Amino acid sequence: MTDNVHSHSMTIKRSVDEVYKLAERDGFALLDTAINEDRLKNTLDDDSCGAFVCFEGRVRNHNNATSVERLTYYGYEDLALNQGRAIIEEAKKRFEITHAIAIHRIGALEIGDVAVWVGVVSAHRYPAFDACRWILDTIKADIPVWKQEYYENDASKWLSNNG
Amino acid sequence: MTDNVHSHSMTIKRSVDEVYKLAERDGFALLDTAINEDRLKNTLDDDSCGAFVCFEGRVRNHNNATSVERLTYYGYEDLALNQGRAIIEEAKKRFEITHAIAIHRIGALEIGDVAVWVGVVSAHRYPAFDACRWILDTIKADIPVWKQEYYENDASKWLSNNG
Amino acid sequence: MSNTAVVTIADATMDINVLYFASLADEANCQQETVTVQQSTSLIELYEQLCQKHRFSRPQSELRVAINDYFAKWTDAIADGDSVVFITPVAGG
Amino acid sequence: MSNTAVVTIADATMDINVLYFASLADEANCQQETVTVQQSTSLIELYEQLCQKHRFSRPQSELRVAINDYFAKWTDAIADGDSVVFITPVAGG
Repeated sequence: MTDNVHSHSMTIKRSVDEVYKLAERDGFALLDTAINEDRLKNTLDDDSCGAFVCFEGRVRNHNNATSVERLTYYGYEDLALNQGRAIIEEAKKRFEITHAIAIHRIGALEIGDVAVWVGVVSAHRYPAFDACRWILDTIKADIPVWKQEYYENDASKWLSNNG
Repeated sequence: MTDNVHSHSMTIKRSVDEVYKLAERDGFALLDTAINEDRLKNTLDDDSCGAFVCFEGRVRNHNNATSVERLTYYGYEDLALNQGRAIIEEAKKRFEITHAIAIHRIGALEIGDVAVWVGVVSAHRYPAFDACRWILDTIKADIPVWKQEYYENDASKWLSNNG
Repeated sequence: MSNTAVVTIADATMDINVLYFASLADEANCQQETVTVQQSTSLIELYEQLCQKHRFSRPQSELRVAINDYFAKWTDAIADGDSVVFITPVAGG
Repeated sequence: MSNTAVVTIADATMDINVLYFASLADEANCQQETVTVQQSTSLIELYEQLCQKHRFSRPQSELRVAINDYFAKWTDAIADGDSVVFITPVAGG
């Protein structure tokens, strides 16, 4: 029943190929299947770049002291894409980087699955570290994605990054 | 002729499998062939970890304004392994991380080849970023690896990270 | 302007397409609805009206708002045909 | 201690295995050599002697030193059979 009112936010409107093309063009996309990290990394290959930094956010088997069985991410795709594009544009202004790509996955995820991937390439190492961290923080603050964790006793709850 | 006096520092004493076993056990190794990033990443898989941060240092096609054709890294293997093990131990004391692995490649590298790989997993994201950066900085400062860049006009020179 | 014209404007309405996500979708028990409101209705007034209808537990102060798939300010005006989304605290990453 | 004993100690030597890397290997034109030095020779004295032999361009102040595959202090003592490496500024990463 709750699945019904959330079905629009558990899948995306695009094909997988369209998602990777969008990620390459705008630097951000939502995806409703497993993230192919190698494909994203290859997109970032650039002979002028000495530094590649990436972050993978994976589903943990616990949150604080509670054991997590699985979780589901929900996304507002059209706003996420507009906001994500703006975040990557801003990152390229703030930091001396060549390119950056971030993808957030939505739908039902298992323990160990990658929920978010951020990769940055730059000539030198510090801007890549700084930009990767800033993009991740800004995604967590501003991208309209929500999650529900499911626990052993079958209860679930909506979580929030900002309390 | 110069190759002769450097031959001991262009190859390592261990097999590839031994290198990855050492990297898993001590968190650091030297390798004289292409780095298999997926193999290192898989070694770091841990269901309790929500964050994976990695850095890849790749051979750039330029250094400052000079066009680089290729370069060669030379390593003092036994000291590098002792020092690398100490660096990873220290990182685990300084930062709230679960595990970290770093590998430095030696020998002749082409543009785009990965020279150094550092991966860190932790429950939360900031310690993984901080530890990855600290390990990389400390490797660059303390691991006995040297490099010679070769330029278009066939000249080469010894480089240094610290002037 | 004639008095008649003023009356016409006051009576005019606009249709707003509201999408719901996360806990608001649970509480509204729907993904989306089209609501007809007075033309001068502000975003804050729109949320108040929907709060009365669906008994949302989140106060407006805890939410952000988007118009036509871009984040907006609560003071931004809305127009007939606009799509509006109230955004509860996000939880990506 | 007798005078004879003192003379014996002063005459005693030790064999140090020196490995060369990077520019020092170029200048020494070898990877490794075993040098026989007076037993009380310090690391700084050892480098000075090898500098005279090979005309190394790096002053000792720019180098680090390792004994038996661990970084050491320039004030650490060396003993017969030790392996010593002078480390020019590194360039990893």
